[in-house]
Amino acid sequence: MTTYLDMAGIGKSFSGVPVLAGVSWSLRPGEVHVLAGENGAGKTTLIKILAGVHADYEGEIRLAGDRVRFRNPGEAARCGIAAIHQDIAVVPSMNVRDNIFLGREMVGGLPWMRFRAERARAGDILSRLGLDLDLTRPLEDFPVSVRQMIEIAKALVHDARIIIMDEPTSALNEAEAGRLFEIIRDLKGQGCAIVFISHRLEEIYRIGDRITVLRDGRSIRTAAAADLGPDGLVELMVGREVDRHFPARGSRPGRPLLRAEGVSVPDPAGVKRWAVEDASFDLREGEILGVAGLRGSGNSELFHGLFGALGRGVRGRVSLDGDAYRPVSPADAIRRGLVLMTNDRKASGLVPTMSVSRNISLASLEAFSPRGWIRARRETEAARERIRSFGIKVRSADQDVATLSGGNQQKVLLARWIEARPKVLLLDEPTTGIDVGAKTEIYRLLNAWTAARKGVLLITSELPELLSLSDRILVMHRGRIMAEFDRREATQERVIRAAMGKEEQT
Amino acid sequence: MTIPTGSPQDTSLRRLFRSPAFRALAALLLVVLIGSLFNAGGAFFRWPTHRDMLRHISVFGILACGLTLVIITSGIDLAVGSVLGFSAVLFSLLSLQLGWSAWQAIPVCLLAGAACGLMSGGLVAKFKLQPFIATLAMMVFARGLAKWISGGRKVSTAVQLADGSFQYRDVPPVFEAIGSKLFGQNIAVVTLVFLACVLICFVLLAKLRWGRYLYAVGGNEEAARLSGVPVAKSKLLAYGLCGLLSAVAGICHAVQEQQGDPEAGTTYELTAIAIVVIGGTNMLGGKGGIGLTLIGAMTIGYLEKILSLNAVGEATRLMLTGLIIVGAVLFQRHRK
Amino acid sequence: MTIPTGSPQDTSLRRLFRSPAFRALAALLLVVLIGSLFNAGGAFFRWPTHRDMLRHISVFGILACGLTLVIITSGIDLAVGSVLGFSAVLFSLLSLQLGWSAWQAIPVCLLAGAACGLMSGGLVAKFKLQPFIATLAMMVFARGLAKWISGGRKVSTAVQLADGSFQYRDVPPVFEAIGSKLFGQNIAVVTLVFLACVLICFVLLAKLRWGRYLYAVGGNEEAARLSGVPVAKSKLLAYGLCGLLSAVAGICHAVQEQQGDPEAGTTYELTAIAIVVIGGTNMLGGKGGIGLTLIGAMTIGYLEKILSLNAVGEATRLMLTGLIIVGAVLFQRHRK
Amino acid sequence: GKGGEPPAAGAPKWTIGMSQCNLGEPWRVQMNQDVRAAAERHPELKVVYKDAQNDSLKQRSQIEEYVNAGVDLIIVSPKEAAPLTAPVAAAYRQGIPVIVLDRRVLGDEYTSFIGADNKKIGRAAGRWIVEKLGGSGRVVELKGLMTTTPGQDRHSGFREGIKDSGIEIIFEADMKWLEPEARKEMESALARFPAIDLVYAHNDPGAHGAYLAALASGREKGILFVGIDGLPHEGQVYVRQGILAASFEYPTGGREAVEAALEILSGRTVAKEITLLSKVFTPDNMAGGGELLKDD
Ligand SMILES: Nc1ncnc2c1ncn2[C@@H]1O[C@H](COP(=O)(O)OP(=O)(O)OP(=O)(O)O)[C@@H](O)[C@H]1O
Ligand SMILES: Nc1ncnc2c1ncn2[C@@H]1O[C@H](COP(=O)(O)OP(=O)(O)OP(=O)(O)O)[C@@H](O)[C@H]1O
Ligand SMILES: [Mg+2]
Ligand SMILES: [Mg+2]
Repeated sequence: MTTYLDMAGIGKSFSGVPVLAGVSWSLRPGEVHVLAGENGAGKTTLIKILAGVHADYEGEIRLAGDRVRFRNPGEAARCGIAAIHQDIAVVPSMNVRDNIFLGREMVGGLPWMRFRAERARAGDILSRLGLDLDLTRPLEDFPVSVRQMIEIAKALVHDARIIIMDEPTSALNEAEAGRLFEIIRDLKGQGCAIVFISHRLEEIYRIGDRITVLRDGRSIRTAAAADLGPDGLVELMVGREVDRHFPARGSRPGRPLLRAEGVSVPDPAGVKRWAVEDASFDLREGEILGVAGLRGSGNSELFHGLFGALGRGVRGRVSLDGDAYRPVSPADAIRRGLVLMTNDRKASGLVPTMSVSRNISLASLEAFSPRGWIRARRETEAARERIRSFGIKVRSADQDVATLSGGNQQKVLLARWIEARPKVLLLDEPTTGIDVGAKTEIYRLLNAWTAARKGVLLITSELPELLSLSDRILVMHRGRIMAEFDRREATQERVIRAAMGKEEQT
Repeated sequence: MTIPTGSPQDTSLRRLFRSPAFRALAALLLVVLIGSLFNAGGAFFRWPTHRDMLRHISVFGILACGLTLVIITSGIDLAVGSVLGFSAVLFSLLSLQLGWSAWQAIPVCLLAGAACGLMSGGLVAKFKLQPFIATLAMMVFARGLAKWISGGRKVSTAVQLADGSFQYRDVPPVFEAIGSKLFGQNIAVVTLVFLACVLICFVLLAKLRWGRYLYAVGGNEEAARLSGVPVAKSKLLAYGLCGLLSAVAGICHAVQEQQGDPEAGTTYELTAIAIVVIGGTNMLGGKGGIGLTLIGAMTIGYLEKILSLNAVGEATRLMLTGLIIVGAVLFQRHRK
Repeated sequence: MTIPTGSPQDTSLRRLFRSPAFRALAALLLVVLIGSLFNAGGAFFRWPTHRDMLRHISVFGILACGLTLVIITSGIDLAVGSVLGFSAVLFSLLSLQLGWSAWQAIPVCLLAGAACGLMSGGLVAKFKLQPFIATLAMMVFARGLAKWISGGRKVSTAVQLADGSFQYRDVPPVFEAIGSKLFGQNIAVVTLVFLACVLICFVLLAKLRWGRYLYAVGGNEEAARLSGVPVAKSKLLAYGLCGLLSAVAGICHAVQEQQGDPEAGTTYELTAIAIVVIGGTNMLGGKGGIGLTLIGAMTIGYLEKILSLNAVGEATRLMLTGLIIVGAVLFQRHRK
Repeated sequence: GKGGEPPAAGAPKWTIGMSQCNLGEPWRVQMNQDVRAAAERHPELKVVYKDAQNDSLKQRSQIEEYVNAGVDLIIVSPKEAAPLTAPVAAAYRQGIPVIVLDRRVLGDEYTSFIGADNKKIGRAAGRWIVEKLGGSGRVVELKGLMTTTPGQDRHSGFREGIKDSGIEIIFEADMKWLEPEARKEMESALARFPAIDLVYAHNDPGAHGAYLAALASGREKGILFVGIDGLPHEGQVYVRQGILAASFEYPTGGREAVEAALEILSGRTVAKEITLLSKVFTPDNMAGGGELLKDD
């Protein structure tokens, strides 16, 4: 079968450090080609070369037979290559419509922009994605999931022959991901080739036709998805056998750590309404309590509210480890052993101007600076230790965190919050963009913490993860807790139904 | 599954109240209110007062228009003041002393200004210099140019001859024309020029693709680049236009002073930036608009006018200015 | 894993070359090189030249130290110049005319300066005003204060009596002390004050927890807040210290002129910011350091010195300044 | 006063609008002081002060404001000749007498000009220096802002004064009227020239800055310092303290302006051109309050 795109002998290095070497692969029209590999394997770098982001690289790219070398994303786009980037490339200060058409504005004879046409087009693309947004609201008003959807919408306005999707589902929940896959099938139907990157194996096998495996910047093998089973794939990626089953949790929940009664949280977007209303639950020692919810469920607001990130506006009674607790500020929460890992590592997680070690120590600086003086050695020691235990792929502890791969950045954040030695962890999508091997590592860590009597509140849009990790599951809808399931009675169907606000049918 | 866009309480009215334009207007109203309280025996209520305020603020307003474009790309241009000086001198030199016609002199000055802007723009866009330092250098350089071509003296209708004696040329019509007032002396021509500049920038920012690029670059440069926005070109456009508008301001300045002063425009950049920011455009870029700048210009203009009408003493005037600026900005902050 | 951590090409040496400090030094070296080429008949090679350069730049350097702190939090303080003027006048008033002892006058001035800084800091941290506009207001306000307490005249040893006649006080010892030179006339005391300020800021930024907070706030304010960093307090610290250091600069300025000039420090903020930026600290915040500012101060200092040594004419001097600044910054950019 | 100004105590007969181009310079602060002092002695006068902050356009609108407010007389100390010519003429045509202080306007549509002659003072300074140095010597000239007429005149006048004498200008620099700048430039001069006889600065702060530089390098003894302006709390102090060898007064004309104003308002005519005499202050004549420059 004829290939539409060939990349041969691709090599790339950043300031002397090789990241890709001799990568070769090809893309056929109408196929979904999966790029698989560990965090830091070079997937993003590779597709960035294809998308014209990195202009200096070795090797050659052939598009429909003739050599091309893109100097900037604009050129790639003009050759029919659209990309959904891993760290979402939207402009938060701009409104939804302008973001969708950025770089592809609809203009008339004069260079006037045709707003009405754009509005109409945006309207039906968003409805294809099952979104109903106020097109004039700036994107910063919306959660990361909405931004992710907009990033997808941007790729759809191009009439592209090749669409690159770098972890497009990492911030999406099942329903939204499902809708994306339908769209992908339509695109295939139109003979459009899709490059798909994901760390979710079930997705890979759900839509992937062929798989190319990258390891340490080299293309290890390309095979039809059918010929390469999950276990084989993971072994190729990691280079060793990996047990992908969720480690068994032997948890005996103890006394309540965090108890919430009638907690209401104001909407962060400034609109006068409760994003969470009258939520009551308790989290016990050594327990993982899952909080399911679709977008707009306000589960993240619940976390923000409890953490004090939304200030003093939170109503209701909360008690933390026995004594009364009133959310006031993150600083206070952290001091009292309650930490939040948000689902938006770029906007509210990393400090991009700082090194890896300083990002790790940020939330626990007081421990490293008795009487205000920072003990630099102790700090780097601790950072190195975390880098080792989380298997973070860095050149040195004082490398700029911005130059890490997405998954590795995610691990840095986890390390930060563990370094803070909390009693209760609020984790919002902790495993976003983390590779299979590392995920199981993190599951083990979660078990270790709960075994150490810590409590975990967990949001994850990967239902299997949620079901198998959580001891109990709360399901939220439109800011209210709809249902609570024990781990034995919880099933995907029941959770989804509740999340969509439907009553249990008996 | 979708959730309804915006919630019931989020009516268009309350959104209007929260809109930047409305806040900026609130600040302006506050200042006007102060003016009608301290109206210097009714002087504040006579039209000439407002006409002169508009005339006086126009030059700064034109600079502010250019700066708005640059600031939206999250840049800054400190050179506007000295580019103003440079083109004021150049224009006077050409039209007063070399006797060029306006239709030759004006385009040349505009080009010269645009060139200055493009130079700083190039340093920012191509060589990735920080806007502050690049335009600071241009600020010093352009001032030097102004002094160099003028020989360090004001260029006026008084032309010094070889023997040191002075010969007085008469002022060319274009000076009268732009320097004059229209509609029965009721509005200064420079004010109309200012409004024209506002209109042009408005079209660019609100209606044209390149305007959207400026916002994108300022809002998230990397994202803009990944979306195929010509980042470098957009920056060049912003700085180039800013230089060009500075030249326009320079010409307006020269025709009003009827001479080209190489020191003209010193510290104007501060006032111009203040106008942009008090209007509500954000120095971090990606947000704001030219309408805000228009309002900001009037706010600052009335502020100065009121203090000067009431002949407030130097020290007091400065302190009041500081306080009122803060007051005005706080006032717009707390509009809810 | 086949990619060796820290591969051969990435030696500590090439990392040194890429370090900001090294780049800043490169720029400085370039300027010094120019100096030794145009050495004004060997004058550039005599120590007094360098001593005087250091003396002259010290006041600006002290301002730059404070600004470095603020800029690292991704803020800006335009008020440093007029706070300098205010405290210069205040100090002269207290010690020259009211005859306070240095140990009363100095603390009072420092407090006054810090208060000014805290005020702008409060507007930025608590009321969320844009740093530019908040400190612009403070800049105007402080200048007004300076003129108010001084009555618009220089405060010198000549005290005007009721009848308009003058009475002359003699200069108190503290003026001699700070105004003088040490180590056999080889280094000015103000220079030592400057170095002391550098040292203090270095300790804060490099060794103390609060210094780290400043970087975090500048790097990603929201992330810092969610990591328990006291954002508001950190900003207050930065602006407060900046004000305090401006007061230090003001005192140094007063003792050197042996008078308090209410106009003192006008436009100094520009030079000070230029020092910070040419050193390599980024206006966007989160990156930079006080060592860079020290180097930047010397770069600017030598630049001015060389031009003045060679008695370059005003126009040429300005144009050269612009060109050399760009040259120096480009030079550090392209160090690879 | 009609219109513009807030009502004043003792209901004065006439309101005078005074527009000062810039209160940044001590000399201009002094001018306002002199006007105020003189006006206080005449209760029938009320003076309103405005400061144009060194901006001709602003000063222009101030004149317009005074006209709109209908003051009885305008005293203006213009920043620039050209830009203020039109508004001054407009006021004059409307029958509002205008006294132009210190700097001129073009043409003759104003009531009276009062000012001293910078060129003349510069020349006098030059002659004085030639005499003082016995015909020859090495001189440093620290110039004021050379884009301003005072700077240009004090320069050219000085050069005429020292013409065909043995005086040699070994170093000249623009110190923009600012003391710190003057000190910086003087440091450079000191670094370059082992022997300097005299420093001629275009204003007293400049001379003082130069003195401080010399003092710092222990060379103040061998050098004479000459400045211009001779303000009571500035130049005169420096002379009295023996810092300056001479300071040439540049009179503000504040008092003279008020006197002329009274003449005009009470219907008498005054000369179109009133040139102020200026003094030179030296340590010897300080006691006698300086001596008038002999007219040439
Ligand atoms: N700008 C940069 N400077 C230096 N190194 C970089 C830069 N960008 C990426 N790298 C390095 O290149 C390697 C590959 O990064 P890349 O983002 O391609 O990995 P990835 O396969 O996308 O990982 P993930 O699955 O976590 O996204 C990583 O080791 C990363 O540290
Ligand atoms: N589809 C939507 N349309 C309009 N506003 C929305 C939408 N989705 C979320 N929002 C707004 O975004 C804010 C946060 O909502 P949400 O609780 O879903 O954030 P989140 O939990 O971080 O999202 P996610 O669960 O995808 O991470 C709320 O103010 C909500 O009104
Ligand atoms: Mg990636
Ligand atoms: Mg959520």
